[in-house]
Amino acid sequence: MSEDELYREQILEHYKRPHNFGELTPHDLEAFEQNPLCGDELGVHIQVDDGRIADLRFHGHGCAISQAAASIASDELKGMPLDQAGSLSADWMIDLLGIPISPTRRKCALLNLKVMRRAITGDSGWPTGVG
Amino acid sequence: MSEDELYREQILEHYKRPHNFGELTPHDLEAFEQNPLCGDELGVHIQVDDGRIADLRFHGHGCAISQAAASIASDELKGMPLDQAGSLSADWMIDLLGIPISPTRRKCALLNLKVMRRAITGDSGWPTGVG
Amino acid sequence: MPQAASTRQPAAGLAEGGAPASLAVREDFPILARRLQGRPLIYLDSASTSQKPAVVMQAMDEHLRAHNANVHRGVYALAQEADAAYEGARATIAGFVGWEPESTIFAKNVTETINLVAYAWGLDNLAAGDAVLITEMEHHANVVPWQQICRRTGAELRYLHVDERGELSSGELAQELARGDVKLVAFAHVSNVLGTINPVAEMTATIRDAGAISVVDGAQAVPQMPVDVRALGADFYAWTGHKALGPTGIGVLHGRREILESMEPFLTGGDMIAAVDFQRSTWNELPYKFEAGTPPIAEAVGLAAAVRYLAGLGMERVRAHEQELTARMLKALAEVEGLSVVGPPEPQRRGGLASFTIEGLHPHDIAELANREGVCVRAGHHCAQPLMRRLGVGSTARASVGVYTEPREIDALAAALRKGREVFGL
Amino acid sequence: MPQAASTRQPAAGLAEGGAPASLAVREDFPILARRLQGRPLIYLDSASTSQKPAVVMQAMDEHLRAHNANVHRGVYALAQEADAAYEGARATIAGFVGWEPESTIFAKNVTETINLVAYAWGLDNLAAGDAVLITEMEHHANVVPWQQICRRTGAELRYLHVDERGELSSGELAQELARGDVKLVAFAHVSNVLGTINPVAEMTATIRDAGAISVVDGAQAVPQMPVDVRALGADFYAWTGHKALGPTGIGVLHGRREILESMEPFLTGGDMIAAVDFQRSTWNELPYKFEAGTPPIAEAVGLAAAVRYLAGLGMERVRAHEQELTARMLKALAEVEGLSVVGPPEPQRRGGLASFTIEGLHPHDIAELANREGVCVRAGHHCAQPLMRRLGVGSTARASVGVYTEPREIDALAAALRKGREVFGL
Ligand SMILES: Cc1ncc(COP(=O)(O)O)c(C=O)c1O
Ligand SMILES: Cc1ncc(COP(=O)(O)O)c(C=O)c1O
Repeated sequence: MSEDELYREQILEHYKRPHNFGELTPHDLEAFEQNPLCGDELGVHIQVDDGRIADLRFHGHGCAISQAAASIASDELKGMPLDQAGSLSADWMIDLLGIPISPTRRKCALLNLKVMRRAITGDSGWPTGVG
Repeated sequence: MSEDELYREQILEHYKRPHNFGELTPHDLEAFEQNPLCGDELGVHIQVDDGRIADLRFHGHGCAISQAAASIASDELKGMPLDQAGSLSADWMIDLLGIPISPTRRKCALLNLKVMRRAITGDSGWPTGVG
Repeated sequence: MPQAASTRQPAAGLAEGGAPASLAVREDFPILARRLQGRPLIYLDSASTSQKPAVVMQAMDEHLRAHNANVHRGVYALAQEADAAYEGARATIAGFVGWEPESTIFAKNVTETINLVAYAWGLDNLAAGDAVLITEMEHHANVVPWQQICRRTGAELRYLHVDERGELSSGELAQELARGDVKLVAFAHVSNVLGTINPVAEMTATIRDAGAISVVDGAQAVPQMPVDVRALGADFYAWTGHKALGPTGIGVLHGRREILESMEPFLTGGDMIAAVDFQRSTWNELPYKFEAGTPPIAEAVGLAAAVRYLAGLGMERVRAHEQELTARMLKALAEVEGLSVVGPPEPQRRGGLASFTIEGLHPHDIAELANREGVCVRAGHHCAQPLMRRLGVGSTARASVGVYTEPREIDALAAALRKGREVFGL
Repeated sequence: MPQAASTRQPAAGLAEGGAPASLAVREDFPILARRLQGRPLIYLDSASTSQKPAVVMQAMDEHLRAHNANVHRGVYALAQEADAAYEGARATIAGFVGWEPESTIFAKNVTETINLVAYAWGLDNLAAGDAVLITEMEHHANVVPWQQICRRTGAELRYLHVDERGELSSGELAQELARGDVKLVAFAHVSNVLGTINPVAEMTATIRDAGAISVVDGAQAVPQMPVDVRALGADFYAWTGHKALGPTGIGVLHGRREILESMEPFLTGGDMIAAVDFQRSTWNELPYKFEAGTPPIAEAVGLAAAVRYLAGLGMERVRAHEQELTARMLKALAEVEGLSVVGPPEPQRRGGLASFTIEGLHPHDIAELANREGVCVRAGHHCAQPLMRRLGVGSTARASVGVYTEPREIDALAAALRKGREVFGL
């Protein structure tokens, strides 16, 4: 792959200045996950209003892929019905990122989805399709 | 090796009609050993008189090599000072047998020495040189 | 990348009955071209360890020469190739016996896998008042771990008896379970001494109905007959690579996911953790939770090549071949004077082996005398001392066949035994 | 029979200081001829697993093609060849680190060997009121087994601290021992993250004087420096084949005979017993008592070829080479902007690796960016999460060298890191 495919401008932009990062007090839902392969950590705080995600914040540390994925996803998640957000697929996330992801980096790209899911449904497994 | 080297007449003779096989009641010393590789078992009863082996009997079951070795050795052991009998070397036994012994069959050939040693000295290790 | 599967479909030689008496695969096994003491190698000890087809050595060699890296942690391309090779091997091996990769665990041999269940399930689920039930025909690998865990936990170890045909009785299993204290039953799919094929599906159903866990030792079954772990209904099914045409250094455990998830890990260390803090750790998902440290990577790749080779032959054909040879062996042995075979008389009720004794010839001497004719047979207790005691023998000789065994090799065994009797003047 | 040792004595390239900057052995390692994504492979992940010289694959291949049989039980000639190969390998491997074969035990990896000591020694010798002492720089393989055994026995797990140089303090070891409750101390010979070489002989003497047992994890030491287990004075010394140019599937434990003899076995089953009765068993002599089931036979043969190869190079030369490269690496990395290396600054106080972070570049991205230039480095917690916590980082990137590493590969790493910073606009 050529250099700019994976680390293209938009990804690096989100990595350096992530959207919706930080904490939310008070919040209605929260979860925290680690990627066992690298020790990266991501947490989420969610405020719920009328069955929808009214606001959310991610926190933690990770690589460009996991941070950019969380940042990009966060823009989409605001306003989304909870049940929809809780069942988003791996493909949804990968498509949204729009970059080629190797098998090893898939877990980075999907870490935020895993955290989201755990916050909403209590399910701590990887989103299906994580391989 | 040619056939009759290992299973020569004398070996088969001792195997079929072993000397000093059976039990001795009463006896002064006794021991019992198994060859962990094949489950063969050999026991010995010894009567002691004035620091010497006055009489002894082997019992148990085993292959031609282990039985013949016990039989041949038993003739030599009678009358031997206990301390000498307890420290006989592997080479002594192999020489006495007078046949070529492969590494695997060495434990068969030396089983009777191991039992003897345990009866006399309490040592249950294989005679040195067993490899 | 793993070697491509052998697509070769060897023609089967047809024996009298139309069954494949030879699978005509000898040239796939380099060792069979060897001569020992000037005689061709006649290898009748496959139940102890199988010989390996060249595709297995090639797959391992190719892996180590071109794709070697550690697994599960590398970002770089070479590490991703190693991951793909190792996890691809797991999928192939699990699929070969109809199980899912996620609950297929690699260990170093089948012995380790049974220890895994004994320690990791047993330490937390057994206590005084409980019982573990095994059978008199078990290999030490399926005896001693249960003795030890019963000692540590205070549970009782009981045995199902072997009848004079060398078989278990389903009535006795039901009776034992009816006592209400049995928490786990462990037994062999195929006995490595008697050859007996146990009715696994029937037994696991009875065990499950009684609320107990079943552990099946498939070491002798997977190499020689079609095995569908799901259809067999076992909670744990274990086997070993080196008997199934694969390399040493790898064993396989298939486990029911819910049970594996409920268990504490066994070996701990790298790769099997989710997070390690100073005082406590959490565990990785299945199957990794049970694979501590660097796994047998090249060995998994080699075993995958072996099962692809077996699948290429077709396990139905392999079974037919072994049954045909077993029939021939039972017949040939019966004609040797003073010889008695243990285990069921019907070839279709047994795996490809025969254990026997000869009046006046100790098994060690039988093996030595056979070796003079180039015939490799095993002598001893075959790691089944409780069974030897039950059979009232110290040891037996055992001849066992593999996919590469030819009818003439059976005949050579019988001839060697006759000659051996003569040496001993019998 | 095992392959003959490589007698080739490669000429060493001479670096500025006269030290062997290259051992000129690249052509012995087939994988190094590979190109990945059009670029030559620059393998800087030897601390994770080493690449293998062709003699290792050849030895395994040759063993499986010509001498394969199960060990320890066969009367026939082929089985005796297998025995000789396996026990010959044990003697070679034990001799390589100056230990005796009888108390040199093979397992599947170093992780299993530490679990062996933790379970088999720990279950019977630890209780509430006792303490196990490890260090903050341990690999999970030398952390989690002690957590688990302390949980099961009620013993306390304590840590020796790592100072800002990445080293232990001998004062703290003495203090901890003076508390009188420490029964066992486990620590790495060489840290897989910091590179720190611990003063093993001094530490084991202190530990022995305090009446405690020492367990040394030599996984990173044996591949890269002369190791004399007797001189080091450890009660247990463990290492792993795949990092020492050998195959996967084999680990080695050297233990003090009296302690091994006093212990219950760990894994139980075939080969490790003296006699098995229905309810109890007795154990075989050392080392077999601790080797249950079919051992990693071909793997032992492969590892013996690996250590013969290393011995042929000369471990003093190997150490000089790695030190030279480490010096070069520390210098080259220091010149990359925003980069910090962890561990002792002096090359002579460390093994052949450097773990580092770069401001604004996550280690995963460092590894990904290096991979684009064909450079293989590892990123993550390196199975040392407690240490990561202590260092206050989530993860690091790590570059590590082997006997085949060339100075130009170090330079390629530095160039790749500079290029990576540019990609990220740093
Ligand atoms: C210091 C140290 N100890 C233990 C291990 C574990 O080795 P293995 O995975 O071969 O058991 C490693 C390597 O991963 C290591 O670097
Ligand atoms: C029925 C059975 N179970 C277990 C084993 C032990 O296998 P391994 O030595 O590979 O652990 C064997 C073979 O020796 C066997 O025949």
